[in-house]
This record gives sequence, C-alpha cells and structure tokens, in this order.
Amino acid sequence: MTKTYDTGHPIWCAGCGHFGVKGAIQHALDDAGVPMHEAFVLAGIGCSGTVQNNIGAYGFHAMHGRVLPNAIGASLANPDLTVVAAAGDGDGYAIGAGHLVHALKRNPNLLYVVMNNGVYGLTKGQDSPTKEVPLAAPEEDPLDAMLLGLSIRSSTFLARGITTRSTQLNELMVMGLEHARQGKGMAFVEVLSPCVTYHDTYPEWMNKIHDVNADPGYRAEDRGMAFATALELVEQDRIPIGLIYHGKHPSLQDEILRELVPINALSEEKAAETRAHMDNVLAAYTV
Amino acid sequence: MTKTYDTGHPIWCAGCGHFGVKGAIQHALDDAGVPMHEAFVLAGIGCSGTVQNNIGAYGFHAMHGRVLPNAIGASLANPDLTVVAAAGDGDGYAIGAGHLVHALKRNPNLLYVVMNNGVYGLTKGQDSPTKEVPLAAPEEDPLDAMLLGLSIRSSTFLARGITTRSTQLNELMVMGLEHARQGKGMAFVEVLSPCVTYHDTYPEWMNKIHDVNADPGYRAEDRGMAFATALELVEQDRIPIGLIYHGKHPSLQDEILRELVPINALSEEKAAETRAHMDNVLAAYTV
Amino acid sequence: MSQVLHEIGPMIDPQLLQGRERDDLTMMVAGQGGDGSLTIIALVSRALLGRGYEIYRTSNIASRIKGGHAAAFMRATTTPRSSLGDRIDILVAFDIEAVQKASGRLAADSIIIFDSSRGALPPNLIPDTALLIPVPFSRLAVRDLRRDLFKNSLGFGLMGRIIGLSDEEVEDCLRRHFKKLSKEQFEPNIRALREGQSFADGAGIGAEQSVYRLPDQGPREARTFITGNHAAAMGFLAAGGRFFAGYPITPATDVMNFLARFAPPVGGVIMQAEDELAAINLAIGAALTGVRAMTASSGPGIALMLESIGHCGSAEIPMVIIDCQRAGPSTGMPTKPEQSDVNMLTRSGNGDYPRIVLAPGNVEECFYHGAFATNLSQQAQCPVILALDALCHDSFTAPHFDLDRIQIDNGKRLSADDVAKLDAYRRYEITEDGISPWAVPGTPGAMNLVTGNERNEWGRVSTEPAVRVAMMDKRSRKIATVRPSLPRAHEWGDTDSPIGIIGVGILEGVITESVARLTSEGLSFHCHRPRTLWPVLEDTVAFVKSHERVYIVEQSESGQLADLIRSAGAPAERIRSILKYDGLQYTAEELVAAILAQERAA
Amino acid sequence: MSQVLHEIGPMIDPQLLQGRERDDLTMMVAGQGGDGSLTIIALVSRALLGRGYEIYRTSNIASRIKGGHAAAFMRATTTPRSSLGDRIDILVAFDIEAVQKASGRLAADSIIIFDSSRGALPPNLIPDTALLIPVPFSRLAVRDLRRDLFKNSLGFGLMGRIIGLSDEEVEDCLRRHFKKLSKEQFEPNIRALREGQSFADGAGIGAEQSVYRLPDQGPREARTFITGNHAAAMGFLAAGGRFFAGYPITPATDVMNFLARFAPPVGGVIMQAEDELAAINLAIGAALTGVRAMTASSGPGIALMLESIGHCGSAEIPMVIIDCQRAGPSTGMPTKPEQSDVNMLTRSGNGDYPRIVLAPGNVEECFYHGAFATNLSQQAQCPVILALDALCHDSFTAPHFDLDRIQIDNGKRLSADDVAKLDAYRRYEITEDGISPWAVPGTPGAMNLVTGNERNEWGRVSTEPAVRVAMMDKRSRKIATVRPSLPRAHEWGDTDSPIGIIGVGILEGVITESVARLTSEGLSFHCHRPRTLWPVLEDTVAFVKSHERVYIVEQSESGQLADLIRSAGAPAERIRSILKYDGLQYTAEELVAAILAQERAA
Ligand SMILES: Cc1ncc(C[n+]2csc(CCOP(=O)(O)OP(=O)(O)O)c2C)c(N)n1
Ligand SMILES: Cc1ncc(C[n+]2csc(CCOP(=O)(O)OP(=O)(O)O)c2C)c(N)n1
Ligand code: SF4
Ligand code: SF4
Ligand SMILES: [Mg+2]
Ligand SMILES: [Mg+2]
Repeated sequence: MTKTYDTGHPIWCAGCGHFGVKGAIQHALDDAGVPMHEAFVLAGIGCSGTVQNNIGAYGFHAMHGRVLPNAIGASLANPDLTVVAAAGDGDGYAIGAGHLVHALKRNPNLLYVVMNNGVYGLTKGQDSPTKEVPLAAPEEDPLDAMLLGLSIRSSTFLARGITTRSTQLNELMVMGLEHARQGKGMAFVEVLSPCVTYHDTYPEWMNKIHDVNADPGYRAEDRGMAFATALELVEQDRIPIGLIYHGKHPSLQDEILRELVPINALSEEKAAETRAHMDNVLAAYTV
Repeated sequence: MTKTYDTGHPIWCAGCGHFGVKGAIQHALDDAGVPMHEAFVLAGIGCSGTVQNNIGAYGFHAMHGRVLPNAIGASLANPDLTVVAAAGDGDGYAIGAGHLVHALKRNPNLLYVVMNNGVYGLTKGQDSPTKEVPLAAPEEDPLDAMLLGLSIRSSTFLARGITTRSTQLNELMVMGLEHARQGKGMAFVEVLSPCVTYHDTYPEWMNKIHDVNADPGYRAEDRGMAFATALELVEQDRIPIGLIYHGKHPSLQDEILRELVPINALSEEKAAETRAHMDNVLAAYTV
Repeated sequence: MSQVLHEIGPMIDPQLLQGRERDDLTMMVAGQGGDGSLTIIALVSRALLGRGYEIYRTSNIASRIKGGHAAAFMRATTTPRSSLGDRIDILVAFDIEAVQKASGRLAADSIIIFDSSRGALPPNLIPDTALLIPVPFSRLAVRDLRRDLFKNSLGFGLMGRIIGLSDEEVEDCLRRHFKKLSKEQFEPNIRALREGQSFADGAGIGAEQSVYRLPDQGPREARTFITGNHAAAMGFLAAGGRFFAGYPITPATDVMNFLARFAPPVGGVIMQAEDELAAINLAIGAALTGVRAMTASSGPGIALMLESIGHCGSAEIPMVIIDCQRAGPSTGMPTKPEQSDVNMLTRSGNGDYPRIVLAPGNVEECFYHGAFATNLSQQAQCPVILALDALCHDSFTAPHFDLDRIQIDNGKRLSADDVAKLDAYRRYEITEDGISPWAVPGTPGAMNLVTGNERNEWGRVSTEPAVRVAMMDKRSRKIATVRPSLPRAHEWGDTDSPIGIIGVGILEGVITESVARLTSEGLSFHCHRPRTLWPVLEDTVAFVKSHERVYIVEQSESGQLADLIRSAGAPAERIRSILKYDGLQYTAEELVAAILAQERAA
Repeated sequence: MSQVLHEIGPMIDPQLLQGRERDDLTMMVAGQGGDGSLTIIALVSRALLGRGYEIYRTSNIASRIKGGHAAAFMRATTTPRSSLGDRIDILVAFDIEAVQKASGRLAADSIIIFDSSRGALPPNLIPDTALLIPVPFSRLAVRDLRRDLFKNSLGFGLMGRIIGLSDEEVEDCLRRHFKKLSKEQFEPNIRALREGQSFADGAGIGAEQSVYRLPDQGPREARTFITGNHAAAMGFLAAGGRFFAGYPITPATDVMNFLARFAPPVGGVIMQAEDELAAINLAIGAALTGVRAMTASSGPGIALMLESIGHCGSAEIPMVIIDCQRAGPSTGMPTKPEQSDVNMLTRSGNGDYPRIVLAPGNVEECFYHGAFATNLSQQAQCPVILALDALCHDSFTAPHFDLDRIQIDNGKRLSADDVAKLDAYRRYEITEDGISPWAVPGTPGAMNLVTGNERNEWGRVSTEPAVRVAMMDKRSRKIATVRPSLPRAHEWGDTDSPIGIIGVGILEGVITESVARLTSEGLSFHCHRPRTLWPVLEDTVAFVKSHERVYIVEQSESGQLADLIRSAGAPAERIRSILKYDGLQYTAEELVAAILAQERAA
C-alpha cells in the first residue's frame, strides 16, 4: 500500500467542540461507506479550517471565506466525489456570507458543515457574526443561519446540531451526507461547537437549545412552519436545533450538468466527437 | 450662488424603470425637506449606479457591490447627513450579497434602494440573482430579498415597490427615508424596475404583484406573519409588494456612536481634552 | 466649402464615379449607442471578407446602454493590419457629434454620409475637399417600425454602392447576417436596403458605378475572422479546457459567452458566479479535481482575484486566467483598451509565488497561447495568465487556426496505477524540476492535503525554516523548468539598426506600419515584441543591451512595461518610453510622429 | 558533557556566581503555545526596562491556538538594537523541542533552564560548556490550579536570581504586570515566585548572588516601549484619525485592538467588518465625509483590498492603510515576518494611479509616519500605505514620542465660507499641483460627484480623450507635488566606502550591527535605508549609482526591493541581493556571513 499522509492529532485545545464535529463527519463518511479516496473534505481558515487534516480523505485548505465556491467547483467537476465543505462561523458567515446565500440558491450536491462557536478562534477571540453580544455593537443580534437558509427558496436541507449531543449530531450528519450523495442538493449542517479558550458557551448553549424535532407536530418539509418555529424560539432567546428543514428542489448538478460524468479526465473514446465539435466551432469563424 | 454640477439627463433607455426610482428618491428627499447639501446619494455600478448623477445632492459612485459599506461608513462619520444608498440587483444581490446580510444585521440609519430588474443592464443582459429562469441553471429560484431581509433579526424596514405604481412607491420611499432620518435604522426598499432593453418584465410583473398591505389583517410589524405571507405568495409565483415589515431595533448608530456628532471636523473646543487623552495613551507605553 | 450632395439636388460629380481603386480603406460609422453603427460595419466587413480582404474591425463605445457616442470602424487591406488607417475614408454619421469626433481624422477626399433629418451639418467640420452626402435616415426611418434595423439596412444599401459592391452581393450579405430573423422580420430590411440603393440611384451612384473600387482578391485559403477573446477561449476549449466560471465585466464577458455556447456540447461546465471571488474559487475547486479550469475578467475583477491567484501559486493549483485589460485605474473607462495591468499581473499578490504571464500579439496567438496556457497550467501547476489588450474585443482576419497543432498534455498527473507503484505519495514532493507528481481526489490510495499555508511534502502545515526554504525553492524551480518552453519574443525589422522598438500585444501591427513609413524618413529600426511578460525573458534584456536606444511603446501612463524591463536588468539609460493613455488606440501616424519627435531631439 | 545542576544535587559552581557583567543579553523562553513563554519574557523585559536597558522583544509562534511551538525572545542592551544577539545567553525550555530549536544558537557559556518533569534532556543538544538547570516546572505546577500562570511566576522568580534582580524588584514587577488580577487570583503567583526563588536558593543562587549582573543604568529620560502596530495606530490617532474599520488577521489585529481601546474616548469610531472588502469600504465611506480614516490588514487581506485601494487612487479619496507584512505567498506563514508585499503595495491594482508607500524603520518612525501618513492622505487625497515588517509585532524601546510634533493638516479642504466665495465648484478641478480643493458632503452649495470612472472636472463620467489625459496627468502631478515632503532615506556608515548596503524597515538594526562587526574585518560600508518605498526617490537611485557595488538586503525570495530599485533606473550590475525567506529574522551573524561570502567571491 502506498503510504499517504499521517492523520495525526488535531491541533485544537482540549475540550474544543471541533473534535466532536470532526468525529461526526468521520462517522457519516464511515456510515455511508465512502472510501477515503472518494471523499474530498475542503475547509476554510480558522481552527475549524484544520478539520481536513485529521480525517484521511483528500483534503483542501481553502482561502478564508471561499470554501463553498471551491466545493461547488469540485462537486461539478467530479460528481463521483463525496464533497464535504467545512468552515467556521467567521469563515462561513462573515467573509463567506455572500457565497452562502448563493450556494443555498444553487443547491449543489455537497455537505456543508459550519462549526459555530460565536468567535474567531484562530485569530484569538474576536466576535463572530453569531456572537450573542458583540463587542462592537452591543445589541446587534446574532445571525441565525437557519433562518437565513430558510429564506432562500432553493435550500433543501437545513439542520443544526450541538457537539454535546453526539447521537443527534451523528444522525444529522449522516442524513446530510446522504442528501448530498443522493444528488438532492446541499445539506447545510451548522454545529454549535464551543470554543473553550475564547468563548466558552457550553453552559449557556446547553440551557438555550431546543430540539424542534421533539415536537411530533413539527414538519421539517414545511418551510413556513420551520421559519415560524425557529423565529419564535430565537425571539425567546432559545436556539433551535435538529432537522430544521428538509425539502426538495432540483440540484445544481441536475440543472447544469448534461451528464453526471467527471470532466477531470478527458475521455479518449470521445476524442473524435470532440474534434468534430471543435471543427464546427472553428467553422463558425471561418471566412 | 456657487455653480455646481449640472444634474442633466439620465443616460437610461427610454422606458427604463430606473427613471421612476430616481423620481421616488427625489420625491422623498423633497418631502422630507432635505437640503441638497445634506443629502448624500451613493450608488453602485450598473445602469442603476448612475442615479446619483441626476439628483443634485452629493453623489458617490462606489465600486461594484460595495455601496452598502460605503454608505454605512458615511452615515457613521457624519450623522447629520441623509444617506441614501442605491444599487442594482446584480450589484446588491450578487457581488454585494454578503454586505447586505451584514448591513441588515447592523441596522445603520440609511435608506437602501435596490433597483431590481432581474438582469445585468449595464453589462448587456446577463441573468441577475433575481432573474426568474436563469440561463445558467434553468430552475434556480430567484432570490427574494424581502424573505432574506426577514431572516435577519435586526432588520427594521423592508418594503418593495414597483415603478408602475408610483403613488405607492413614493409613499414607501418617504416612509423609508423617514425611518432612516429618525434614527430607526436601515430602510431597505426594493423597487421592481424593469429593463426594457434586455429583460422587459413589465407585463409579467404587472400580473404577478400582490400588495400585502391591501389585506387589512396584514401586520407589517409581525415578522412571522410577514415571512409566512411573503413565502406563500412567492410559492404561488406571485410577487409581494408593499410595506412588508416595519419593526424596531436599536440602530448601529445607537450602539456604536458615543455622540451623534460628525467626526469629520475635529472640534477645536475639544482640542485640550483630546490632547490630555493622547498624553494618557502615551503614558501607557512610557517606561 | 466641401461638396454637398443635396437630398434632391445636383447629382454627384460623375468624375468621382470613376471608382478610386483601393487596397486600404478605413471606414467609420458612428452615432448614439443603439443607432446600429456596429451592424453597418459588420455588414460591410462581411462583404469585404467575401472579396478576400483582410479586415480589422474595432469600436469605440461608451459604457452605457443607449445614448452615449458609439463608433464602429473597419479597415480593409490586402496585407493584415491591426490598427486603423490614419485617415477615415468613409464616414457614416448619425449625428453631428459623430462628425465632430471624426473631424480631425477625415481623409481629404473622404465621403461623409450624414443623417440630415435633424438639420444641416455646421460648417468647418469636414475637409473642403470631402464629399458630403446628406441622407435623412431618421426621417426615412419613421416610416418603418424597426427603426434601427431600418437605418442599418438603408445605410448598408447606400454604402454598397459607394464601395462598388454588386446589389446581389449586398443582399446576400444582409440575408446571411440576419439569418436568424423570420421572414416577416427580415422583409423590412430588404425594403430598407432597396431604399438605400434607390437613394444612391437618385444621387447618380448607379449599380455599375461607385466612388471606390475594391476588386475581388480572388480565391484564398480559408481564414479565421475572430476577436482575441473568442480565439483565446477557443484555444482553451481545444486544449481540453472544460470548466469556466466568470462574472460579467466589460470587455471580458465575451469569453464566457463563447464558452457558454460552445463548451457544454463537449461536457464543459460554464458558470456565472455571484462575483469574481466566487468565479475564480469555483474554478479552483474544479481545478483541484484535475479539470482544466479558467476564469476571465478585466482590471477591477482581476484585482479582486489576486488573493486567489496567489493561492493557486502557493498551493500549486493549475489555473488559466484571462485579463481583458481595459483603461484603469479603478472602474476607469470600461470600454477603452489599455495595457496598464502589466504591473498587477506580473508582480501582484502578497509574497512571492510562481506564475506565468503571456501577451499574445494577434488573434492567432490568442488561440495558440490559449491552448498553450491550458497545458502549461497543468505542467507547471501554477496560474498562467493571458494579458489581452484591445485585441480582446477587436476582430481580425488571421490564417486559419490549425486544430491539429493542439495537443493535450497533463503534465505529471498520476493515475491509480502509477500511485500503486509508489511506496509513498506526497503531494508536495520536493523534486529537481520543482514539479510534484499530482494525484487528484478520486485516485485510490493517494490521499493528500492541499493548502495555501506553508507546508511539508505531505501537505501538512509547517513553518520549519528548512522546510519553508525548500518549498519556496521548489516552487521557484518550476518556473526555471518551464522557462525554455515559454514563447520568445518576436523580432523583426532591421537587425543592424542601433535603434530598437519594443511593444507588446496588439501594438505589433501599428509598430510595423510605423516602421515601414519611417523607412522613408531614412530611419530603420529593429523591433521586438515580448510574448512572455513574466518571467521577463533574457532575450528582452539582451535586446535592450544590444541597441543604442530602445523605444518602449505602450498604453500605460506610467510606462509599466518599461518598468518591468528595467527591473529585469535592462539598462535604464537606453530606454525611452512612448506612452499613450487617452483610451484610444495608437495610429501609425501618431506613433511615427512620437518616434520622430524623440529621434530629432536625440 | 555540559555542567548539570541536578534537581537536588551539587550546588552551582560558586565561580559562576561572580556575576558576569553584561551590557548585551539575549534570552529565550520557549515551549508549547500556552506554556506562557510570552509572559516570562514580558516580566523580565519589564524588570530590565526598570533598570534602564534598551529592550528588543520578539516572538516566534505557530499559527495555532494551543500547542505548536512558541518562543519568546528578549534582548537587553545599553544601545538600542532591533535584532536578537547571535547567541542565546539564557534559555528557559519547557520541552525538548524548545532546546532543539535553540540548539544551534546557544552561547558557549549559556544557562539552560529545562523543564525536567517529563525526563532528562537528550545528549548533544547544548554546548559542553553550558550550564543546565533542570527544573520540574510541570511537576511543581500540578500543585497549583492556574498552571500556566504558576509556571510563569516560578520561572520568573528563578530568572530574577540568575540575572541578579533583587527580590523586591521582581515582586514589584509581578504585581504591576498582574495588576488587573484580584487578590485571590494574584496570590498563587506570589507563591510560585517564592517557589522559584527558593529553588534558586537550593541551587546556591542566593539573593545576593547571580550568574549575570546587569547594573542599573541610572536615571534616564522617559522612553516609549511599544510595538510598531501600536505606535502607528497611536500616530494615526494623534494626527486626528477617527475612523477605523478592519477585519481580524494576524499580525494586524493589534492595530484594531489598540484603536478599539483608545479611539472611542475621543469620538473615534472603530468597526470590525464582515471582511476586508467591507473594512476598506466602510473606511472609504467615512473618508468621503472628510474623516481621517484607516484600515489595516496583512497580505491576504490587502490583496482583497486592491480594487478598493485603486478606487481611492482614482476617485481621489484619502485613505491610510497599514500592511503588517507576513510571510507569503497566500496564507503562507501567518505568524512569520517578511518584506514580500513590496511589489503588491507599490505596483498593484489595475491601471495607473497615485499612491504613496512608506516603510518605517523603527517604532518611533511608525508613530511619526503614522501621523504623517494621516495628514498626507488628506493633502494628496490618495491612499497612503505604511508597510510594516517584523516591526509590527515586536516591541522596542524608543525615545519618548513627542506629541507636540504632531500637527493636523487638512490640506485643501473647503469650508462653507470658502465655497461661497467661488463662482463654481468642481470636485476634480484641474490644478497646477494636481490637488483639487475639496468640499465634503454637508458643505452648503458645493454638491459634487465622486467616481472611480474617468470623469470631467465636475465629476461626470467622461471618456473624452483630452479630458482623460488631463485627469491622468493631474493625478500624477499630485505625487510630484508632495514628493519633496516624503521621507528621504536614512544614510549612515562610511560615506567614502565604495560598497553600499540597502535595506528597509526593521533591517536597519541588524545592518548597523553587522557593519560594526565587519569593520573589524577591515571592511567599511555606506548604508542607506529608504523610508519611502513609492515613489522610489532619487536618492536611492543615486546611492546605487555612486557605489561600486550595493548589497540589497531583504526578506523576500525574489528580491522585490532590488527589483523596485532597478526599475527606478538603478544600474543592475551594481546590485547584489541578499535574501532571506525562511520566516525568521536576520541575525547579525548571518548577515555578516552573507556579506563576507559575497565580498570574498567578488
Ligand atoms: C483574507 C483573510 N482574512 C483574515 C484572515 C485571518 N483569519 C484566519 S482564521 C479567521 C477567523 C476564524 O474564525 P472562524 O471562522 O469562526 O473559525 P474558528 O477559528 O472559530 O474555528 C480569520 C479572520 C485570513 N486568513 N484571511
Ligand atoms: C468588480 C466588478 N465586476 C464587474 C463589473 C461589471 N459590471 C458593471 S455593472 C454590472 C452589473 C449591473 O447589473 P445591476 O447591478 O443589476 O444593475 P443594472 O445595470 O441592471 O441597473 C457589472 C457586473 C464591475 N464594474 N466591477
Ligand atoms: S481556540 Fe477555541 S476554536 Fe480554537 S482550538 Fe481552541 S477551543 Fe477550539
Ligand atoms: S439597459 Fe435596461 S436597465 Fe439599463 S438603462 Fe436600458 S432599460 Fe434601463
Ligand atoms: Mg468560530
Ligand atoms: Mg439589474
């Protein structure tokens, strides 16, 4: 066997929520039986942005904020890959906010995991968009990415877990990965993943979380109900967790790819066809 | 009187919706009795991005997508100004999407007008994020910025008008400007402003619009109802117009400014105080 | 007073109708945007291409939709040219502004077709010896609903007579040009064409007479008539390029348009992104899987991409980038050409990283360089940039592109079998040539880490000084490795001359023409056009060193090319800059004057 | 074998306790991030500042939170220095890796305090002649809950004895350093301090004995001890800077931290933006109203800002930008210094636009240049960039900053009264000096248009060639206007020497020290440190021309500074590059060796 990189030990502080997130991603890949060479884990920049180093799959360290476009590009180019994008709340919701809106709108077949700790861990503790009482503007409400996700009509899978509830988190991650792998579009899983060093929210969040799926009347396929429920909780200063929304919409791949074949290898059989096409193209400019 | 720039004639195609938007902005400034020198109109890049040239106020032509940060900076630096930011749907919802999310989150005192024509006018007709059937991905749903706005909890004023209903448009614009001028935060007014040259949506939109305020039971101060109503309409392929949401939240200025005084002139009276402060700052580094 | 052909007045002087034979004709059609100037020029180009002429076609439009002055130009010649003639031979002016703009450049014996609907032309705008033909285009147009098309076809009908095209040729052109129109849509155009022709008849320019004569150049090899944008995009596609993401921006949008049309049939994926950051990062994502990926933009958009371009350089991701340079700074003048992104392309981004910048000089090179860049990006695993200038949106005739010359080279790509033979696979293996074998995601057994942080061979982040130095050196060795394969400069002219001229991109054409004229002043020059901007190749430095003085001609206010060449070690005292930054292209007349002025001062 | 002081073993050789008197001492404390290395160095610095020493303090940390090697360094001298000594005199090592990293740089007679909790030090890592003091820090620490603080205080107690600080001095330092802790929080630290001291007692290093002696330098003028980041931010604030927007990035975040603390009390507005594009554009929005505005970032963030920086240049918006350069390319090595953004800062963005780039060489200059840049941005109405290097996060002693030297100059700002006297007000009036009088929004009667498109004097978009040229020329005249006021290079050394040395920023210190040593080799040098990077000033070109050969020393793999100076016209053949890009700072020893190697080859 060819030796590949050593998956080693994460660099996170002891107690960091990100360990749990990594575990859940790994669990989902295992559960789906994805061979490591068919998994492509792309991550942003931040403490969260090192998760790819310790999984054993193909890994990519994106620029800060750009992991979603990168992951979409990869998922289009090679639909055989299982694409997982991971980011922090700074990476995903601050510098990456525009890409998030447009990724949800496009609904590409991939799993997007945001490790929300309400803080910029790697740069040592600045407020992130989800920080509850930002230093800069004491009453700026935190961004709730589930509400945001619900407002984009082509979103298909929105869930929030917390590292302290690993069973649920694993379930959500498994479902999300399945969603993506089955070509149903983008599974967006936010994980409450506390930063013990700069913003230890364990106690606070444990008190605030509310599992929407606990209510048997909750219908995750009803966008309106999902929004109303989440909004109500948020307005009561609680944090909705669980499978918030699960709907149907053509995926980006459905729309944009003629065939679900990887385009990273130029197929030899098609060479003649391709050449004929190029001749036609050139003919359009021939005088 | 000192001669200043000639407000001339807009460069838009005859029939372009943007004429109506310009008119409504002007009407609102007039109505509020804002002297031209206290109005600062900042615009993005696009056909829409030329609106500042024909109003007579102070005008700024931002980079593509950046008009919101610019307008926020100006509104913080000089709270005496009436700040109007204007953008196209490409400028505001594509390249500017991240700033929109964060501007709504911050709730600065300004009026933000987006001229939505479902197309990139200036660059000659590419699909914008609000285009109903995008070329690139035939079933990618258009972005509904009112839904997006509702998902951000500190948003305070969300409205949509259409250039063909100028009375309503004028009213919305007047209310929005008032909201901003009274320090209640950001008034976001999207205007359906058809591009007759590349994507003439007049007939289509006329059929689809639905004024939410026509229903006496509609409560614009109820975010949940607003979302549910707008979502339902959108899912019926209709376009909600009117005052979609009107709520209360501290503005960015409330949070971040110690005093509502312009900081663009360094006040002489405060010179001594300032100097004493600097002495203290330096003392912290003195050994 | 210039001759005026009144609307219903004296017939044109029959002497003029002898037909001046020409092998070089420059034509301008101008008016407000939307007047259809571009269409008339396109129609005339089509007709003259049919007669075997070399065509250079350009335009000068305001960055606004309707309204704003728009001018289209065409030059027909028997040898290929890439600039306009000094003088405009035929002007079709839809308004007075058009005449004003053309005023200084009208040939003494020019023909001016002027839309007289809104009144007469003010005096002194056209040469005394010019022939003015007032045509009430707009007044005639009100009769028809599709006014703009009407104007075009009417103008073309009249123009056909003036340059001696047969009525059949003209009609045939019109048909082919509007082949997408339905019969009902097309009909009014034919009527308008006839109207133009009968207007000509009324003025005495019959079917057998004409002011100019451009004889058919006889049978010819097939040629390609294309813009640089399309040619480069075609090169990318031909060399296996299959992923493109872009964001609309003038004048780069056409690259996307071309690929959106022609790439999907062969499995290509084309995306319009939400912004330039997304565009290049979509392309990066695709490139990571081994797809040949590209993005294209213009100055402001490229500026936004610089962090990402550096990331490709650092993380060793193949990427092709087209910069359709436009006049800066900032938003600048979106529709005007310039060569002022040279600094940004060759030396920007934080830190030091490998990249290659090519500057094609004609549409043929756009095509072959487009293909070369696509392969090179795979071989060197780094960003390869094509710096286009006015080339990007102007159309030119060129020798027929040869698809057989395009090969697809994957560089050091590893297959699953290759990997199986290895003891260990390290994405960033230190190699002598600086290029590490590459196994892409999906390849069994070759899992690896790609990052823009400094890293060790396994792709693990490392700041160990020795590792860092080894990685920097490895990356810079790549450029040394591919350097011999980079396009050398094109040199021409008098090799014995002590005076050199350097220019890049589209300027080759105007330099060639200028040098030819300067020969008659007794001056000779040795010319040098670098085709690789970065790295600066030795031949350019050597060229400067081996001439007493060298003019560096460029479209940049600060002389970015001269700056670049000096920084590579060329002696400053031998370099003289000739700069242009008014948003227009050089004409031979102007360049000749600039060189002469400096030569005389020397 | 090196001497080992066993935990409970033979007392230290009394001979060592004579107290070696030193006027130059380098100390390193290292371990895993979170071990508190920075704190011990901070405490020792504080103590030695109290004794009147000049302090240079730096660190070398991994870009990760906990874990990862982190080292802090301090050099105490009697003349100001801005680099470490060649050799480490005292090392406190919390793990073996720390000793490995220091290994090659330990002085022959160094003292190594090693955390022996996890076992002994492997052989051959330290010089035979060094003194090893094993201290079971971690084992001792388990007794206390606040382990890291405990280690720090224990280490400091021991260190105080070694360098001959009195126990009172040491305790006083500790108190002042932890003055924000409550009594309960502080108490364990005192206990730990005592533990360190009694450990020293046990080893025979009593309160009156010590290995080193650093005599009090007596009464002194007040000095400033500060990092470049803080100094520059202070200069901005002192010169009236009142708006700052930034986005966190190492090592620039500290600029924001400083201002967030000190600006609001005088009405300043500080914003953490959602990204760098928002950061600079918030600042632009504020600047448009006439506020003095600034942003700060590091390589990747500055790369994102380039479109906007060009927009400031084009639209004539005053803006101060601090680039805290870190090792690139791309994400590179976030915590390591470099000087490799020179290209990006001086020549990037699309098109040609006016900008000024300053490179302060010490913290004093950071302060005065910070203030100067703030005024200059208003005077020239263009972006002014401060290029910092390791200066940005290292602390230095400097002569006390003089607030009286800071003036506030608004440039050509117009008041309402000024405007009332004008017939017409044009934002972009063409003026001889290239600077247009400026009336900001809110000024009655002076409404105007600001744009990044090319425009006429009124601010209306125009692509008229003559207007364009006039505007480009006007903008470039600004730089000519302010040029005489730009900081000239600092020159020192032997003016008669035919050999020159050029370096910017923090390198002045190490160059000075190296040159002093080279004097003993019989070599003399003339040194030149440009303080303005852009425009390249004449004195730098003249300096190269007037020396036979010039070493350009820099922290960049490609030699960006040399490239810049060559492009300005300095003769290439006289220039020799000395480059470093391993992420570490130059030491005098290394620079001396590099120069000698080239001199010998010459
Ligand atoms: C363009 C750019 N800007 C800023 C940074 C600095 N930076 C690195 S990580 C980070 C934020 C990390 O926060 P988050 O995404 O929440 O991840 P966490 O560390 O909390 O897991 C920032 C701002 C960068 N690397 N690149
Ligand atoms: C960074 C950058 N990218 C792209 C462009 C090109 N551009 C100019 S306007 C525009 C879009 C205009 O569309 P929209 O905002 O909808 O305005 P409209 O013209 O429709 O009013 C684009 C992409 C630019 N100027 N700058
Ligand atoms: S700093 Fe916070 S986010 Fe980063 S590794 Fe430590 S606990 Fe986790
Ligand atoms: S192109 Fe469209 S948006 Fe632009 S001015 Fe014309 S109608 Fe309006
Ligand atoms: Mg975080
Ligand atoms: Mg639009």
